Amino acid sequence: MPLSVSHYLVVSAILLVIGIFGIFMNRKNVITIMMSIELMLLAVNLNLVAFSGALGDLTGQVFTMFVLTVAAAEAAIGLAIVVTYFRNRGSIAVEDVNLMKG
Amino acid sequence: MNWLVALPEIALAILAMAILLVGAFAPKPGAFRLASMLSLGALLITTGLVAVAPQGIGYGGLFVADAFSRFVKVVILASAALAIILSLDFNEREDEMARFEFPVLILFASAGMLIMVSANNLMTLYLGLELQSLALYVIAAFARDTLRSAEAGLKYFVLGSLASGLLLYGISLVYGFSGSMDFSRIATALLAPKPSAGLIVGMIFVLTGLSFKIAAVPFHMWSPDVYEGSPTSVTALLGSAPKVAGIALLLRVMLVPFGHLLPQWQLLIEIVSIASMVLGSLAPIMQTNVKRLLAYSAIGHVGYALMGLAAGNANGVTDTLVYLATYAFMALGSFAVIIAMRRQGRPVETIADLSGLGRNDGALALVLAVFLLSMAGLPPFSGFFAKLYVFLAAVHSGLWTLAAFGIITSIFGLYYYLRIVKVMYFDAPAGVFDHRAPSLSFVIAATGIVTTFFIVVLGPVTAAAQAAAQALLG
Amino acid sequence: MNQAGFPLLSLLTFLPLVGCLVILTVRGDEATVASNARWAALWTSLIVFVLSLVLWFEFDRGQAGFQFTERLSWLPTYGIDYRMGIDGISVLFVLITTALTPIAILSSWTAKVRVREYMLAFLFMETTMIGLFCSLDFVMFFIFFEAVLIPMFLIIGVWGGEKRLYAAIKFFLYMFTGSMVMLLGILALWFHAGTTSIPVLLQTPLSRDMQFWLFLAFLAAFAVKIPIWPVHTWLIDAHREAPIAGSVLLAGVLANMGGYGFLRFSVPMLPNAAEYFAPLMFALGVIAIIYTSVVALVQRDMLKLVAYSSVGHMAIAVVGIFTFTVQGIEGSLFRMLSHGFITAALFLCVGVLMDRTRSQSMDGFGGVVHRMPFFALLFMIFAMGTVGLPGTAGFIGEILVIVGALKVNFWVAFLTAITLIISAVYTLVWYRRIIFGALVRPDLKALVDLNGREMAMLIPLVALTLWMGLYPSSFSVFFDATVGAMAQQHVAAIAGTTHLAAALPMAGVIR
Amino acid sequence: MIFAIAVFAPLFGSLISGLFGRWLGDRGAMGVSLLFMVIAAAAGIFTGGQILTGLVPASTVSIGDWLHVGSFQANWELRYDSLAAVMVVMVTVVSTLIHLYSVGYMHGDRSVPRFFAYLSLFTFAMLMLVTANDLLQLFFGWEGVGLVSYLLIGFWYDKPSANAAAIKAFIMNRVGDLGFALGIALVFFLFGSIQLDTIFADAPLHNAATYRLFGTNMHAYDVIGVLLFIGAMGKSAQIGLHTWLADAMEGPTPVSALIHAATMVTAGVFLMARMSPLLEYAPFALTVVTIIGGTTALFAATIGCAQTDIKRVIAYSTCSQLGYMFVAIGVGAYQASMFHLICHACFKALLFLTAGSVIHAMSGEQDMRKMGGLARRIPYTYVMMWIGSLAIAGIPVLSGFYSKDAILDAAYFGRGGGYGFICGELATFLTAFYSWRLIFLTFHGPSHVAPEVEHHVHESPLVMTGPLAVLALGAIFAGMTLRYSFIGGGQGLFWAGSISDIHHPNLLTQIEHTPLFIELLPSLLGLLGILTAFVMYIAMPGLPARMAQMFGPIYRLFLNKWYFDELYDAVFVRPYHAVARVLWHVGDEGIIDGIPRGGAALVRGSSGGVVRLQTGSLAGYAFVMLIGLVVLITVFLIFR
Amino acid sequence: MIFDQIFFYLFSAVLVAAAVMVVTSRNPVHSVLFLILCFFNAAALFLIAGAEFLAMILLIVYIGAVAVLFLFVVMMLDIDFSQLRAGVQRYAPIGAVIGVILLLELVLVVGGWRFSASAPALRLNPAVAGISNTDALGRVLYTQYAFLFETAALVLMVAMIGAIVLTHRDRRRSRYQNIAEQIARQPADTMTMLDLPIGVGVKQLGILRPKPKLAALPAPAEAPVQLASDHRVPEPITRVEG
Repeated sequence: MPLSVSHYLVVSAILLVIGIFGIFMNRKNVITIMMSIELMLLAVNLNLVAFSGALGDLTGQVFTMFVLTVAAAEAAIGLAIVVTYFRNRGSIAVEDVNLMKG
Repeated sequence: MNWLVALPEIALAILAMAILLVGAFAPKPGAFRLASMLSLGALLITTGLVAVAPQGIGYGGLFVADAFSRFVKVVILASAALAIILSLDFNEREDEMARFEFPVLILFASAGMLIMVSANNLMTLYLGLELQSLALYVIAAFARDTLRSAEAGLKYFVLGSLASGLLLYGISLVYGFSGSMDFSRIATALLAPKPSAGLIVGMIFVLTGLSFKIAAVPFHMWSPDVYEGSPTSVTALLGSAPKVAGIALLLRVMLVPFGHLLPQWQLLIEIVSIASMVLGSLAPIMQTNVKRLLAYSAIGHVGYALMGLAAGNANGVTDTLVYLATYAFMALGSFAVIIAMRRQGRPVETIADLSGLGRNDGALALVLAVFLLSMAGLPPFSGFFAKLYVFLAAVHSGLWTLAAFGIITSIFGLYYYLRIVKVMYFDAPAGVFDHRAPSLSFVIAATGIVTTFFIVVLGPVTAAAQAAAQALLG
Repeated sequence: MNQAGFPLLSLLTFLPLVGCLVILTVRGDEATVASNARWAALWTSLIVFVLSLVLWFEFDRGQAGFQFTERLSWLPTYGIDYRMGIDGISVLFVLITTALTPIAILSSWTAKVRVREYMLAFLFMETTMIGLFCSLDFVMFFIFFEAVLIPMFLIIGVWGGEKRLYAAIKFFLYMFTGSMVMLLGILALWFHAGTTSIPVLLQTPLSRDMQFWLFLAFLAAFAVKIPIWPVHTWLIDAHREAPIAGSVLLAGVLANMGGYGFLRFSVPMLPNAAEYFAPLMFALGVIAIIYTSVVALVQRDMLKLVAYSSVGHMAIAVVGIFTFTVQGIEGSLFRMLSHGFITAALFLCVGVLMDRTRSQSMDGFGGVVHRMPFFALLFMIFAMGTVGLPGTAGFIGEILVIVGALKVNFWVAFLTAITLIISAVYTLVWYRRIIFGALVRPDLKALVDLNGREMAMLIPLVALTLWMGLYPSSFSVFFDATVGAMAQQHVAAIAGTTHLAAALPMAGVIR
Repeated sequence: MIFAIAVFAPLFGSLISGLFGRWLGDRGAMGVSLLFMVIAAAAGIFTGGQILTGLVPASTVSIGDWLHVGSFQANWELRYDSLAAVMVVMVTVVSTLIHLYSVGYMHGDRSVPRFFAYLSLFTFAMLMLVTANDLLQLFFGWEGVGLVSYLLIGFWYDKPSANAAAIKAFIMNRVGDLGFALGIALVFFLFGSIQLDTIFADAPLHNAATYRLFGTNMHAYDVIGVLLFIGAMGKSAQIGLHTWLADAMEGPTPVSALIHAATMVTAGVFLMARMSPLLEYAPFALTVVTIIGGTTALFAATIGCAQTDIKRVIAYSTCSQLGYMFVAIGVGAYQASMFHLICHACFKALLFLTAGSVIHAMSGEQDMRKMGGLARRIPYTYVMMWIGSLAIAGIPVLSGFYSKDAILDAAYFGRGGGYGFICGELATFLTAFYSWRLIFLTFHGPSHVAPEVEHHVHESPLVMTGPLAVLALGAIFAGMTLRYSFIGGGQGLFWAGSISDIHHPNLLTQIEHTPLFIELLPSLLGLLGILTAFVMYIAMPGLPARMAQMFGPIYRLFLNKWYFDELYDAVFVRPYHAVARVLWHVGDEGIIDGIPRGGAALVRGSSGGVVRLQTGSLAGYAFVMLIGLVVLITVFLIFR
Repeated sequence: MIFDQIFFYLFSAVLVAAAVMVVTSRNPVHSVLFLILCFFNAAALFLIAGAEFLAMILLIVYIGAVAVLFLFVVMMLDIDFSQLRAGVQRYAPIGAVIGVILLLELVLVVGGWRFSASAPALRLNPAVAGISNTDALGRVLYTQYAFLFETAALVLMVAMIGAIVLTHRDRRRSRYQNIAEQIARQPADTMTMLDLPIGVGVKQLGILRPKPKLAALPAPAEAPVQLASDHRVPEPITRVEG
């Protein structure tokens, strides 16, 4: 079986689903959730790169650049928020983040 | 290269950075106020530029400025300006809030929104969206020493990132299956007799991501918590400008690149719209916190606004735009009233705190009543016309179910709006609120006047919205 | 331009708002504000009334079309314009509104709490009420139709009785539900015709299916407004809790809005559906007539009793409308108008008693005539009006509706005519309990007869009651032409679709 | 014009004494009312004389517009023909006499002006009724007399029983009015007009018309006839709708005389006579009229035999006499009916006023068992009572003899009159019986008068006795003087077409040739009745009690008025209240309010459910988003 | 090329396994390390797909900065690992089902990818033969995508501001002197003169501290509105005369 773009797509789909799982099944801490998000973004990048290669179009790779940039910014802000939260709450356990509900 | 089309965005970004510098070097106590004032000026300038900047497609098709984006931008900028005015007094009274970064972040967020609504490419869309979102994540958590604000920021961020991830995944699929990220090229690709499933699934992912940003059911879960937890001046912003931008973006994305897929996504939008309306009419009934109640009600309003999108034609776009314009002011106004709810220096935000407001502060109660009744869709207030329009759009497109749900949920909605009116006017007074700052009174009065006398400008606004819709759909 | 030479209807509609502005500018201590607000409101409403008399004199009575029309472009692409105009059906409703508002304001003269806001509410309401009857655009109509809820809601909720909140919210929710459904219908019409101009819509043919749904949509709003059984309970609570002046307008004008809606929209625009649903309307109307009149008998609360009677009376109007005969429709117009001031007057009478005794329960009442003979006389005239005694306004409507109904079906006429009996039952029993009998309650011994203000409220209504009873032609000339044209149009429209008419259980004369 | 004066003078009298009575004072109000009544009577007699003697042709006096709705047109117009003239004369004259009588009778009452206002207003309403030129105006007068009778019966509003009676009268009348109103509607449906002239003129045209009712096609005129007759039954207290009449005796006695003898109750008869051109085409309706009339005549008479209240006896006698009149109508002898109506007006007014005089003498006592032996104390009254009773019993040469005879003869000859004839003859016997029972109990035998009343017993003043004398003259001579004009050879000229007898043209001629036995039978029965009464109450005073014991059930049946009140109470009144409560509490408060209440609870419940989903948990929120995504994709994959 | 396939499967397998470990390992530090492993493998996959520049970026920038930032924060927050709850949410089974459905749907859909017929015409930046990947990217990034490039810069700017706003604090805890303030201080700011009757205890007069007027006094310019426990406002001295 020759290596096709579908291979990448399937791997990236698996990665995406793992990432999503990591977000909603996780009971541990918020940072793990953020890592799951990184996994999702990785899946996206994999997709984009694969498509870019398959289509022979650079746009995908350019976009991957931007995605990486934004992901970095996102990580920075996310971690800053987590730090802020931790300072207030003294915990970053996922289940403790439920002051507001209803 | 027609770089002038993005003049307002460029100007806004540069001004924002300039203000950042000014703020950093200005003496501490007055920095916030100074930065805010300058930000208002920046927004004013940007609004002027929006009006005069040339229209057209620029940056190799990445960016488009047209009547549609102009209409939405004006609303966004006005909302942002009002939000900054609202924050003037509020932030100074709250701990740690009166920092000059606040207005600057709002400017950046606004810039992001402007880019969003001018996006003509999925990449522009994403970057604009992220610029907006990241700034908003930060200001949601701006009151960093309060747990509620931090939690709001955290929730907003985590779920927002998830949504961004889904959006991105969708973009990647769309790119892969169509071969381009350019809106018009995608549209061309979709002319093919049978669009591939991957493209449509990609579109659904995109839809999901954008639905999150506008808090449409079932991607709304963050919004009540974030609205409640954020400082109210932030909530006011969250409830107005980003919603407008998000829905406008959704309009453009669904109708321009995916316009040919209308039969495919109409049902989905209907589902989302109905679910939003239903939730927005049911959930607030049990709320005690006004901010939270308004958050739920905002979800409902998104549902109504989406009716216009579901219609999928120029009429629908017009009607949605009018809806957005009216809603932004109602929402800002009602949050302004909540900001005015302050006793002995502490903000209060339960419905019970409004009790007897009609007697203590007739004007405030009157204006809030106007907002609530307007949101409920009662003439002669602006909300009525907005609802009328979107219902009409739905009916025009034969979406009777949608219109019927709109009607039913309006009725439920009235119930909880009335409950607040009841509390304000008929319950025993619960104590006088602190004196309001003039800036706050200004916002309340301005939004109140717009909401009450919208009927007067209905004609011109409708005409502008129609022009915008024409521009969008060609 | 219209007969008046200036935009009279707009002036009538928005003049009360000017009064509002005047009241808003009043400054001073509470007593001054209250007094000034009262006088300003009274004068405003009187000026509006005097101005509205132009309609009485200038209205071209022989003409069936719309008159005094005004038109301004508003939302041209949506087919919505600012259009005002009246025809034979609406002109008298405008007049009764302008006539009742000063009376309502007079009747709330003794209000103590937040007088300024109270008066504002009345004037705002006058604007919406007049606007509603003058609108020739469906959207404008709807705006006024809805906007009237706000002042009424406040009037009930702020100045009402003990359970005012429940009543106010119930009122609002019922009304709103109905009108939202109607909104759907309006949208459909709009979609279909591309305009909301009522004169145009009246000429727009609609398919039978469309008519069917539209009828139901309009029914939802108008039935609640009128109100028709079984959506009448809000009215009972509203009347029970509303201040008297609120009840006066509720009964005198708001209820008429529903009937006006039927006459303006349901019947002429949807002839086939109206014909199709006529049996349903008859059934509901007849049930309402009998049901509410029966229930009225056992009420101990005077306001509730009048409220129930009001429902019964309006149901007669409903029956009349759906006979589609000249007699039936004119009868229901008479019924609505007379109900407007007779029921209003009965509320005022109850109000007079409540002012003096602070009680709205009949228990222990009796022998009022000993102390208030003149009041008893006026009250008797109104009671007889509500009973439908010939010579009073109430009779004209009743007999015409019966005549019209008999053309359609004997049993409808028969069951409608039962109102002759049962309305007499509760009215007379009530009258006896309050006015006649021995004076038992000690607090009643100090009653004094009507004062000047109360006379000024009631005597015009007495005059109207008798005038309309003895010389109804002076009223019917206004709508004769319009109703005649409407009935003819209906017949013509139905003739096109005979298969529908054949389905009707007609009891007819075969010659 | 003068005719209009006759009609409207009482109205002015009423308004003046009613509205300005406070300033006029009792005497002023009396004077004004009386003055206007005299004017009315004079005008009535004058114009009546003109029209009845044929000096002036029948015409109408137009007053103004009333109601114009399409072809449904009613004007304020006075119809000025023989039938109307007869009634106008009778009403104005009797009413004037009663006004006069009331001056004495009501002397010292608390609200005299109001009383006279009512009395005059009543007269006006009655006059409007009889002079109506269209059915709606007739209905106006019809309801007007109903209203005023309500006011007059409840005149003493402190008395609960008076109030109850007043309401009962009004409601019962309204039941009849329901029929009348429907009748008007049907007439309009059929003729396209409610003008009497049009109806009468077109009556032959629509004879074939049928009206679908109860699943069959009925003769439309019959339906109309029956409906109008239902109206007449209410007004004229025919069986079924009669119960109000006896209770109406709660009002002051002059009221009883005016309303329940001379005028209001005869409105039904008048209506039937007025509609004769139509009824002539409605044989079935006429049969119904006969049957109801005959039944009432007998039925009311039986009740009259057992009553103890002096006025109630007379009231039931009125009821019974009205039955006679309807029998006459039913067989087509409208003229005879009108004849009896006039005669009856005289002697029944006389009887009532006499009874009033007795009551006056007895300081308000009405129970005959507490009277007795009054003949010597109030001889004048006693004589008057005799005259009245002789007249009602149909003793020859008095007016009742002629009129009742005419009716019974007509029933004997008329189509379908057999039942009426039998009932009428039996009732004749009973009439005489109860009349003399009354006389004997009141004026003869030992006195049962309460001691404290005893020394007050006195003859009434002249203002009261004067009218009695006039009425007595009428009771004696009306029959013989009017017979020729009303039913005799002069009737054709007299009625001048205002009464139609197309289908019974020869009936009145036939009456002239009645067999002797039939001719004399009523008088004989009357004498027998008197004799029986004599035997029972004078000769063998113990007999009534024994008979009452022997025929217990029947006696109780009569005494309790055939249990009609109880029946109505059980069938209508109490269920009505019960249904009202059920509808109120179960219907309105339970079901109708319950549905929205339940809906609200449901909404609130679902709101709680929705809110419970909002757990506050980040992971949960993400999960919901995921579900949303999967749902959307699945929906797309399934429905695309 | 069989090598491509072998390496693809190898790296993919490690990638997926590491990803699973990222979300399942109890210790966040381990998670971060597995994340880094993920990135390495992904970079390898990028290479296989021909995106050399991006692979390098991923390695250098992403792992070097972002992943390390994660690690840094994890360590900084000083999380008590024993407190961390392992395991999964209550709705795990149904969650798993839904996740699997999503996966199946995605696989179903993406598996059907084929080269869109219209795609070649739609390409914005067709890969040019003979130019290295890095070169090609560089040619478009600063020209065609300059606008987006600047926007991305704005995003980073916001991230920077945001991070500072949220976490940076003035060293308020250290005490420092404000000489100007000290000089400008007036007796009236801190003292009230009371005229008290003789022989009455201050307790009865109710003027014992805490003085109710304290809150109403003008706060010193630099003092935060809310009184921090460690930031002491000089207590006013009450002089009692007589």
